[in-house]
Amino acid sequence: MKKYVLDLKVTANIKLNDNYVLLKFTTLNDEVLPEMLPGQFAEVRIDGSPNTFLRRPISVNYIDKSKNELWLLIQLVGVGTRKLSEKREGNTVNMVLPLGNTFSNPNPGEKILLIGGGVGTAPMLFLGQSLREKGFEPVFLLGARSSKDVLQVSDFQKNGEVLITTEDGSAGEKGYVTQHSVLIDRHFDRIYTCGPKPMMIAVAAYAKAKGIVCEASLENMMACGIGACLCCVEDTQEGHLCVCKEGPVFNIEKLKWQI
Amino acid sequence: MKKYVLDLKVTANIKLNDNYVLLKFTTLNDEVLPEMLPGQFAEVRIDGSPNTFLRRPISVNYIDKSKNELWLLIQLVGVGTRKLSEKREGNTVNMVLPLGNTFSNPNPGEKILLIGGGVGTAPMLFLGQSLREKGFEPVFLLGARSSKDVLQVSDFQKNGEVLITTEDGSAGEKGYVTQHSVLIDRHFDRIYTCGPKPMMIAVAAYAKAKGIVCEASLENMMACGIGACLCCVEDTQEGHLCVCKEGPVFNIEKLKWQI
Amino acid sequence: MADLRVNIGGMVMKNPVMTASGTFGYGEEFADFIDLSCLGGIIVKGTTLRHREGNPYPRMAETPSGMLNAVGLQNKGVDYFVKEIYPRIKEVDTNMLVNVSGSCIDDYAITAEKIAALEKIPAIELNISCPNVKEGGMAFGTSCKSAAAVVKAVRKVYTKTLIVKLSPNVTDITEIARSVEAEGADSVSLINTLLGMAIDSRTRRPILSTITGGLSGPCVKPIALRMVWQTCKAVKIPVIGLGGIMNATDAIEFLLAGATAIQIGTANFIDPQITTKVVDGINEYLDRNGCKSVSEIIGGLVV
Amino acid sequence: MADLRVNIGGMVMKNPVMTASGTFGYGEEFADFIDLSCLGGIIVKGTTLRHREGNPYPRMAETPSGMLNAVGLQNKGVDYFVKEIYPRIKEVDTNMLVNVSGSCIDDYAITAEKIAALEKIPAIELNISCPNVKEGGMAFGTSCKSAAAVVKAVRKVYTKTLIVKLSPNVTDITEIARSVEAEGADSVSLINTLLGMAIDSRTRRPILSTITGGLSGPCVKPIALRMVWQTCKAVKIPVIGLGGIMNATDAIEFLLAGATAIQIGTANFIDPQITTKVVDGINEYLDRNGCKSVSEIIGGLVV
Ligand SMILES: Cc1cc2nc3c(=O)[nH]c(=O)nc-3n(C[C@H](O)[C@H](O)[C@H](O)COP(=O)(O)OP(=O)(O)OC[C@H]3O[C@@H](n4cnc5c(N)ncnc54)[C@H](O)[C@@H]3O)c2cc1C
Ligand SMILES: Cc1cc2nc3c(=O)[nH]c(=O)nc-3n(C[C@H](O)[C@H](O)[C@H](O)COP(=O)(O)OP(=O)(O)OC[C@H]3O[C@@H](n4cnc5c(N)ncnc54)[C@H](O)[C@@H]3O)c2cc1C
Ligand SMILES: Cc1cc2nc3c(=O)[nH]c(=O)nc-3n(C[C@H](O)[C@H](O)[C@H](O)COP(=O)(O)O)c2cc1C
Ligand SMILES: Cc1cc2nc3c(=O)[nH]c(=O)nc-3n(C[C@H](O)[C@H](O)[C@H](O)COP(=O)(O)O)c2cc1C
Ligand code: FES
Ligand code: FES
Repeated sequence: MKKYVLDLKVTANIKLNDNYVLLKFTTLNDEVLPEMLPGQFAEVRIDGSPNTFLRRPISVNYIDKSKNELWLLIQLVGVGTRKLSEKREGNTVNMVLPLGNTFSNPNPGEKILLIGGGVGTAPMLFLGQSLREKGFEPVFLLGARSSKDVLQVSDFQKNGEVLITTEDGSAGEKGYVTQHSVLIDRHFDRIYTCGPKPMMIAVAAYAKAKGIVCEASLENMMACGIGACLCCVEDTQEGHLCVCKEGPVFNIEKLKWQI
Repeated sequence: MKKYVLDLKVTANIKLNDNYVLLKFTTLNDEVLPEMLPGQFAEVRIDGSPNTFLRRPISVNYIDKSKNELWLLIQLVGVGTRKLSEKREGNTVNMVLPLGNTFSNPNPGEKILLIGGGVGTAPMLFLGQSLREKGFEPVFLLGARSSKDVLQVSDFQKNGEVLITTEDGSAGEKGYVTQHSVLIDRHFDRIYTCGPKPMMIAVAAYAKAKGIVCEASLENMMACGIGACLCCVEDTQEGHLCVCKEGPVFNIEKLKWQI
Repeated sequence: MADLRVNIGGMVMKNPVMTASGTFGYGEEFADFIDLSCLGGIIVKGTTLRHREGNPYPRMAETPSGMLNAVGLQNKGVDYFVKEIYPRIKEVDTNMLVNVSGSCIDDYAITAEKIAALEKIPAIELNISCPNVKEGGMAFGTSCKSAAAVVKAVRKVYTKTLIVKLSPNVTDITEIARSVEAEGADSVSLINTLLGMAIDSRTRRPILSTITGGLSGPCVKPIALRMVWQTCKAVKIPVIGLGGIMNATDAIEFLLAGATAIQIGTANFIDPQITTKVVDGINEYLDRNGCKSVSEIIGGLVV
Repeated sequence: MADLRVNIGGMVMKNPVMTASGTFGYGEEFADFIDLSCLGGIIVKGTTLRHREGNPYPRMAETPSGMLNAVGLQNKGVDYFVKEIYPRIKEVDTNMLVNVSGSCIDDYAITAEKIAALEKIPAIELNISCPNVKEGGMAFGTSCKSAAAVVKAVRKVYTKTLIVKLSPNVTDITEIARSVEAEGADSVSLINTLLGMAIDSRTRRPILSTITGGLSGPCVKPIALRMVWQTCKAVKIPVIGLGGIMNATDAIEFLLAGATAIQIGTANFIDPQITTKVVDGINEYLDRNGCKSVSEIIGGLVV
């Protein structure tokens, strides 16, 4: 897929809570946004932030084709994401996109579970929409600290059933995603996951034990985002692979996680 | 005079033309602004500008005591001044002030000419106001490229007679300040000047030839602004002196200019 | 449009803008963003005799106006390069150079010899300055004797343009430059990365798996510029300048300091189109200043 | 409130935060902004035997995340210091140190001897690493032999705490550190500035009157941190770390790397209150991490 360096214009800045902002972007001259796939990401340049020298990788959260809009869900963790979250309607942001691979296509009829934790729910929305369009009925399992951190629920609900766990029990079941009863009660053929590494490892261990196909989307530190610097590598059965190019999505069988 | 590190709040951002912005500031909690003297300056921190590591020295343009306002006149020359000029009402800017010395007190009854060129007119307004308050009748001679670069004329006029030269003749007399007829037609006892170095050297040469007391305000590159780093020195009869501490105002007799 | 051509030890380039090894992949990664044939040269990833997996993750830390890397020469080895990669890139209409590294002198020589056989590779850049590998690498570039020994061995088997990339982690880089010049190097390129370190105060651990790594980006530019200027005065062979070049103005500063060509590294990560922008920027500068050829500004610093 | 006290070769400091020579004047310049007695120590401007006018203007260039300076040790000489400045600053309730420079070994020794006589100066810092003077300065700090010779001569006449400030412009800073330790230095401080250069492409001239100058500020922090870490492993005497410290987190990184104390230089220009903020920040970090004393984190890097 062809990659672009683009200035995109903010069309909306929606504060979801103290730690999360949803930014919507469109093109400057009404050209159609480049085609993007679920799991892919953008390398976003953060201007006006002396301590943010490198671009920041941010997943495609959603593509609203009808409005020609790209959504990015931003968790405010440091200076870069904070600066980005200050962008207002009309501001432009420079991005390199679309980057990385995508999730594999499920086989017809498969029951699919999408597990997202924290900001790792971001790519799950786009993936869920895409699966829905292809005729699947994805189930979403979203994990968060507490109810206020469960984001974009109504958007998820448009694309499938939504299950929730929170660490404090303030929404859905109490505990971690891997403790949700659905994992005991129901059968899935395929799991896609994105979230904090310990969560993904637990999900992978569950999938492996049950013999379920499982793909995880990794978030290694990146410099270039395009496979040129070899900084973002993950150790795999095939050696060091670039998360930015051969990933971010990997079948867990390929990874060397201790599961 | 005690120096302060202060966050000041922008109360107005007035675009004077494509190259100049007038910023007005007040304190955050209605405390009275520190006392400042004509010729003194502030070291202004420029946030959100990766290429502006050091503070930028900016002269006190005017103190509006009735409104508790500090005015800074900014010429947009590089990234730092441009970033500063983007500050809007309500934004805060961090400054170290007041820094440097001041112009000497004239003797009673002296005829005083204030010559400013380019952004060097900035300190002349505050100086003129202060002289006026002390009962003098300062004459202002302002030099600029063309009429649109002649700034704050009505403010100057409140404090004395205003004469103008422009390089293209679009306002006042055509030519450089040192070619203005007033220098031939009238007698002055004292000249204060600030502007581009070649202009100040020409003014100094004129003053010296005529035996007129003359003080010039220099604009050497600064790192600290408080006499700690010794980066901003000017070669003088007393050796290398700091423009930020022993200056910025020097009697031309003290300087080693070739005049 | 000024004449931008320069000559590095017999290798003619359309313009003085090259890409720095390890920051531009094999060029292919940037083909979506720029027309590769507009570049003076592309220096591909550090290549070693044998396959190397490089260092464990994490390999990167962001620093004020720069970054540390500890990639450690991950590459599939020279044979893989010859068989798989060379055929893919050999038709790119620019100078394709290979950056050669080794953990002993023989490795350097054998690798160089294998690349000498590739028709469309007009030059190699000997990396005697990689701070991210345990044996060899930077060790060769920090003493005149070992630097000279590597170059001597490679010079015997490699007759095309031989560029030697110098380490800035030395007391006097001009000494090393002179010693490789004496062994027949056609050019020196500098600087490689400066050895640095980053610590996470929260975890109390080094950020890089290797503890230390190589610093690059605009933070090192003042040091690079100084070393290029010193080296240009010390040797007669052309010098290729790099280290922190982010735009055409930076590139012009290196040319003024005496560099015949320049390389762009880390800046490719910030703007994947920066290389061609720098070519355009140099051209505009020359036009604006009434220069007919880039040679008019090379070494043109007024001191 | 943790115990912040540290001991540098017999000199006890309230806390590990000192100011770097040449960036803090004689302390007086900052008295309006902070309470000087809250600092662990103040190192005043580089002092030489005789009055020096320093280098011509321009002496400063801004660089990405840093600056170059070429002040060249402007000062009125040690006798002026003893007569005029010492009486003014001797009552400040902190350790007042003098940074001593010279253009030959005798100059160092005579200057040190004169300062030894001042009761309220508990230590000197020998600057064998100034890149901005024609003779002496950095030259002494770039070879083990000359570094050792200076320290030997000064050690003979100076019995109080002797700190030696090292140059980063060397292949192996640990060698130099070991050689001055062997001559009886009580501590080493590092790093001084890195030699750099800046060019104005418009005028085609160097920006500094001296062409090259010393680089400081956050851009050099990764290099400084690496050198401090290496040196702490190489010597037994306490190491004072500096180079690019802008906030408490940076300072803590140096302590974790093994520095017993730290100095703040260029950051004073950006925020004249930074030194006391760093003291507070270190204290908060220790409290947050349940440390009773700063000694618990010195050298606490987990590798
Ligand atoms: C493929 C991918 C997709 C991502 N998608 C999203 C997303 O949709 N929404 C979102 O909010 N975040 C996403 N992230 C994480 C996001 O990139 C980091 O949170 C961001 O870079 C932190 O920058 P900062 O300046 O705010 O924080 P910093 O203060 O720089 O760092 C805070 C922490 O963020 C991480 N981080 C910093 N720099 C990078 C980098 N260059 N690459 C990777 N991680 C880094 C580190 O763990 C660091 O400790 C994604 C990361 C990757 C690799
Ligand atoms: C005492 C004094 C009073 C001043 N008063 C005013 C004023 O009232 N209004 C105003 O607009 N400007 C004033 N200046 C000039 C102003 O400081 C510079 O224009 C500004 O620093 C440029 O910053 P920049 O980032 O926009 O440009 P840059 O791109 O950094 O530099 C452009 C040019 O500005 C000058 N400059 C850059 N940095 C400094 C520095 N640290 N110190 C001095 N000069 C520098 C240099 O000549 C440089 O070539 C004053 C300078 C001094 C020393
Ligand atoms: C991620 C990364 C990988 C690098 N790999 C190599 C390499 O394989 N061989 C080499 O000679 N230099 C390598 N370098 C050094 C660069 O080629 C260059 O010398 C250095 O980064 C300074 O230039 P810059 O500041 O423009 O990046 C690498 C640099 C980076 C940042
Ligand atoms: C303007 C300036 C003047 C300096 N003068 C001296 C000096 O006289 N003696 C000395 O040993 N170091 C001097 N230094 C070096 C600093 O003390 C310090 O080693 C260096 O700046 C690195 O620390 P920093 O990055 O915190 O500034 C000077 C640095 C600057 C920026
Ligand atoms: S971030 Fe550069 S290769 Fe992945
Ligand atoms: S700017 Fe530091 S002494 Fe004047």
